[in-house]
Amino acid sequence: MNLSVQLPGLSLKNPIMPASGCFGFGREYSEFYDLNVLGAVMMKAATGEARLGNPTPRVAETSAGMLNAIGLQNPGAEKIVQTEVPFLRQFNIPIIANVAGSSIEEYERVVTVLNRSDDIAAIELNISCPNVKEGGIQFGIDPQMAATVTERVKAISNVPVYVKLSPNVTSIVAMAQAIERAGADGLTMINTLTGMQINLQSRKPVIANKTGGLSGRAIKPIAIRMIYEVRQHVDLPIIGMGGIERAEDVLEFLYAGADAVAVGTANFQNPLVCPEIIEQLPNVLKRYGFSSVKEATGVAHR
Amino acid sequence: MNLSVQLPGLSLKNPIMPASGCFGFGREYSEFYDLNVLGAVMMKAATGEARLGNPTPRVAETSAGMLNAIGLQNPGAEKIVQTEVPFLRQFNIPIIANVAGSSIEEYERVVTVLNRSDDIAAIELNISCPNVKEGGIQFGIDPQMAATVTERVKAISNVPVYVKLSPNVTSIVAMAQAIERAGADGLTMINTLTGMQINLQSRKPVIANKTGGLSGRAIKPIAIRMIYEVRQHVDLPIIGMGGIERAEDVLEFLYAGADAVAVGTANFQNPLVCPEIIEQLPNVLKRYGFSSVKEATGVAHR
Amino acid sequence: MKKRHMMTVIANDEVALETFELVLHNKVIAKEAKPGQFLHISVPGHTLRRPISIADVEREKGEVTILFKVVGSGTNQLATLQEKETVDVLGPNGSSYPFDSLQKGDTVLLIGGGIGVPPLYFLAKTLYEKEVNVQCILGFQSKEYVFYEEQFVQIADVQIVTDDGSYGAKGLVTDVIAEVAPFKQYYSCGPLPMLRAVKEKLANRDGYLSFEERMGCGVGACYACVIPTNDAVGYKKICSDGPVMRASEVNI
Amino acid sequence: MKKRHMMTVIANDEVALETFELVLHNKVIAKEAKPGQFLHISVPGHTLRRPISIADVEREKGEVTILFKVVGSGTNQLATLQEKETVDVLGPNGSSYPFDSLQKGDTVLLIGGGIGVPPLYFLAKTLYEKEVNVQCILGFQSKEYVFYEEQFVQIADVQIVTDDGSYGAKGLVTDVIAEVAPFKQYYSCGPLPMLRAVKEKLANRDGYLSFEERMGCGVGACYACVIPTNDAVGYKKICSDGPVMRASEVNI
Ligand SMILES: Cc1cc2nc3c(=O)[nH]c(=O)nc-3n(C[C@H](O)[C@H](O)[C@H](O)COP(=O)(O)OP(=O)(O)OC[C@H]3O[C@@H](n4cnc5c(N)ncnc54)[C@H](O)[C@@H]3O)c2cc1C
Ligand SMILES: Cc1cc2nc3c(=O)[nH]c(=O)nc-3n(C[C@H](O)[C@H](O)[C@H](O)COP(=O)(O)OP(=O)(O)OC[C@H]3O[C@@H](n4cnc5c(N)ncnc54)[C@H](O)[C@@H]3O)c2cc1C
Ligand SMILES: Cc1cc2nc3c(=O)[nH]c(=O)nc-3n(C[C@H](O)[C@H](O)[C@H](O)COP(=O)(O)O)c2cc1C
Ligand SMILES: Cc1cc2nc3c(=O)[nH]c(=O)nc-3n(C[C@H](O)[C@H](O)[C@H](O)COP(=O)(O)O)c2cc1C
Ligand code: FES
Ligand code: FES
Repeated sequence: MNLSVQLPGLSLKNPIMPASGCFGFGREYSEFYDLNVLGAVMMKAATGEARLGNPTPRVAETSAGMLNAIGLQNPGAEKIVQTEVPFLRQFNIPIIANVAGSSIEEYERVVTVLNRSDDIAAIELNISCPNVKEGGIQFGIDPQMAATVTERVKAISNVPVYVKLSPNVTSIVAMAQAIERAGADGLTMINTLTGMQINLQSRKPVIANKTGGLSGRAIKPIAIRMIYEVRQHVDLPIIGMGGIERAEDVLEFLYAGADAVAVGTANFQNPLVCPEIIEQLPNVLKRYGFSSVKEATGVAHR
Repeated sequence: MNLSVQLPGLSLKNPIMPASGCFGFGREYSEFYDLNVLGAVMMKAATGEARLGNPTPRVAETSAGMLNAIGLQNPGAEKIVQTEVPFLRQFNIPIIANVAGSSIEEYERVVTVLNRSDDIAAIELNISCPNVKEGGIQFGIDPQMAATVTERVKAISNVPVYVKLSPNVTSIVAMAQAIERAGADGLTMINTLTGMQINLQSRKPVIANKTGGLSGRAIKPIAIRMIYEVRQHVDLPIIGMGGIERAEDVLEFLYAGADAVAVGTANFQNPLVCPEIIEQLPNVLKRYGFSSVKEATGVAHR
Repeated sequence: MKKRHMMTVIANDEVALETFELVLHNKVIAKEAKPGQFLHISVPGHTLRRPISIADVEREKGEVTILFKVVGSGTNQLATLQEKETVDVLGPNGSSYPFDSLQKGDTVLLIGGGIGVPPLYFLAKTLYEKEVNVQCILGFQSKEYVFYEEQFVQIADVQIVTDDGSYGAKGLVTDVIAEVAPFKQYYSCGPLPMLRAVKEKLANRDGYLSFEERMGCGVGACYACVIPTNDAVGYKKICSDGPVMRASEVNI
Repeated sequence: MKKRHMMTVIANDEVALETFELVLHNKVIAKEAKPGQFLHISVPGHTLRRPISIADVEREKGEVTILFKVVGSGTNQLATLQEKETVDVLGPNGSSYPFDSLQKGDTVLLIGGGIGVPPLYFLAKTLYEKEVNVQCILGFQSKEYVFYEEQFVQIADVQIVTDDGSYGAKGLVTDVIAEVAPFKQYYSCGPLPMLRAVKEKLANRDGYLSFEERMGCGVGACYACVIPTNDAVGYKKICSDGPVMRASEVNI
């Protein structure tokens, strides 16, 4: 069974990788399994400077999902390149750096720092984090601004740039098309849907930031729909995510048009979810009549 | 315990009503309980002419939710006024007519027909059904078009007009504000989120229409967030919906800013869900320190 | 008033490959059920109920039997039910196979495919008690999937066909229709392609078909389960007007 | 490598109002667990695991005891666990109460509030075995919520306070701190306002606090559970750096 997938900058031995923000910089999960089994790894968001993120509580559980408002807490791009990338380099897997910021200049600053490392295979441009108030969200919901930040980052990045789409938009296709025209190498989708939970006792939102991003199984139908729609109008490769828990889910994402997938929230319930999916994927592909990942990609469009 | 709520055109003895499309015209559920216990009833969408709707399958189950693409099947406004409204009139509850269409003219035509009945307490303007392809969806995602159809319907309707918001938009507040300015009497929210499920065996979307609207518990955090946001910027009364299953859920919607609520998908699992919620609501209100529904409304904003 | 019923599991056995026979206790349903009707079964953790036909009743004992094939997460969960556990159901729902026009000594044909066979057993048993002669053609994928043959042979003439010929004749139910004795009426239940073939083959005969469709409410309120009809309205609801429809009225 | 552990339920009993004592079997965890650490427990049908402190271990028997209060749907479900059922856990997770510096004959103070009491029992027992003198102040809402008093009195000097005075002294744990014998170190676990009050009251003393926060991963990867600290980094993670922290290092 051929699980390999070739994408711009990413030679994946299988299409499974942990999603950004749900896997830190890999250290914790490397205590559960050898990260070498992964197709790639998506690091937690990097910003220009260290950020302390939002006040707590930062997470809440919902039906078949969860809300989070971490607020991009991270040690800053410099520190990540100095201490986290070297840790991940020991594994023989492509490292994808998730880049966030509050201004185009900050995005550029982060990419400039990341450029200094030879160990980053691709950039995931996070224009869609709904939990940062300073304006980061604006990039993700306006096609023109998304295009501008994509162009500026593309102009300086040493490695291919994947842009991460927010589902909190009226037209996901318009966003994807603007980003394609701006020269992106790929798309990753979807980020979380903005939601809220209110505690009946305290009478306040559970999450200190009030709103948080909804992830997990609950959002899978929305992710599938958006990937399906984008695949019909855009030629860029897509790394799909949103509620994946099992190898069968991976297949559904491939059918919809994803070339590879990322697993986020499911890591919390099962730290071994990625290696388990990788192990089961060949059987599931075979059961449904495929002899490679590539064969299953986009079949729902045929 | 005072459960009553007064809204434009609607004198509700309690804030619970079945949501449009999940309760037909009440006949089926009237075999399970006396509809008199309800706060009100929202009828299935009415269009200018009879519609046969979409091909089947029309529903799919998802994690903590479901997709539907019924496609506005209904016998047409005339028939509804002639045969369904008279049936519902026997109960002593306000009847809310859900109005859909593919053009402004069709919306007007439906309202003109409804005007002939004295038994309709309010109109719910369904500009947000994601399953009609002819353009109906356009009204729900563009503030200007939403405002136009609201104005035109307001101009001719004999009864207050509540506009039903689609969650498939970048800014729910912009939509609500445009509709408020256009003279609507209230808002109902949220309609379903567009989603898709793909059958691994057939390699095709499960729903014949390909996409369907996601409803049920999965979407509750999105509904709560949107109601909370709209409540901060708009003064219109809100009838909230999206994943309500229990009296505790009702309280969360009230906290977020809803004045009353509607129960949709939950009727399918439990035909008695509305009377059960109505029965439990006083205890739940009391447990959290309230002596009326009104007191609980909007408390998360205080 | 209709209500949600709690049914208690009496037995749950695998009677053929991936096929379970679940016997449930509830006096009201056992008393009211008619052949062709279904139960709309709640499966914990699932948004939608599962429609499953009633395969048999023991009215005195208050027992209702259903037979289901494990095809997904809902039926998978039903397969794990243990004696004494309870199941939340709506029902009996829907229309039934009409047979009031039949007399003692009349002959009928029942044509069932796979998991469409169960409601026909309830019908066969009912007709047998009316002393109507029942001929059955029952189609299955293969030998391992055959169930209830013994039960049927006690009350009917039975011909079994399998897709792969591993049991009975090889072929489709429609391949052997020509061989049956003259009959007054036919009744069928099975996958849509089979029903289409049956309807075509018996185009000039009076018969009833029972349909499957994905359901929302299961009681007629949501319009999920419509089927095109030849009348002025243009559709019927499988859950409430059906699942049993006269072959001539549907447009399939 | 770390792994998911399956633990088998040995017993599950309500030991005080809404408070359950769940005894689980797993040799690895029983062997490795240190006082202050927690189990991150999977509850079927829930997206997130529930962190619950280890309250006791019987290393030889391979038994691990946790005590939890039913406050929501997860703990409600845990309360229904029956003997022989299995529970999927990660653990033992997090930091533990340090006590290597303590000598036989030293005296310490343990201050627990409500559902913060359980980890202190494991600590008290461990220190008792080291022949350290343990004084405990344990606070509960009211009499019905008091648990493990008998267990504590066998190994420690215990003072119980309740919010309403229905058992022990009326008041807060901090109200009675002044009355205890001199101690070398203190250890506390309970709701944040209590920990704040304890830290303030014992500002000039060396002590350790154990914190609660809503968790995502429970292993240090998601940054859900941070707490501000006074060092250059500015935060620590409660699930992996904590839950036990030196009182002086946190900024609460
Ligand atoms: C009137 C009627 C009578 C039926 N009688 C029987 C019976 O006696 N024995 C039996 O084994 N099966 C019967 N079926 C089919 C049975 O309902 C499905 O096999 C079952 O719902 C599958 O559920 P699942 O969760 O295992 O499968 P999944 O594929 O996981 O189900 C997902 C969703 O699709 C629906 N679904 C999937 N397949 C079907 C189907 N064929 N028909 C309707 N809904 C479907 C499910 O109800 C659920 O909502 C009947 C269906 C209908 C409409
Ligand atoms: C390190 C640590 C040790 C703990 N030890 C114990 C213990 O020994 N005994 C005990 O009864 N409780 C303990 N708790 C609290 C316990 O985790 C919560 O009471 C429990 O998670 C509530 O789950 P629920 O589903 O019943 O409540 P819900 O309110 O329905 O839970 C909803 C979500 O909020 C989280 N949550 C709710 N309350 C808390 C809380 N106080 N702390 C952390 N997360 C919370 C839940 O984990 C879940 O993700 C501990 C918490 C932490 C962080
Ligand atoms: C706790 C948490 C933190 C996240 N942090 C980030 C982040 O830093 N950058 C980012 O692009 N996405 C972040 N995400 C979004 C995920 O990468 C992913 O797009 C989303 O959760 C949907 O996938 P899932 O349903 O598998 O979790 C985060 C998600 C969660 C749950
Ligand atoms: C089967 C089905 C049919 C629906 N039909 C309509 C409709 O005709 N008009 C409308 O405004 N909303 C319709 N809706 C949307 C519901 O009224 C409601 O807004 C939505 O389902 C969210 O609420 P819930 O999660 O409680 O179902 C339909 C929903 C379902 C599930
Ligand atoms: S399933 Fe709702 S009308 Fe048939
Ligand atoms: S819960 Fe994820 S870092 Fe602590």
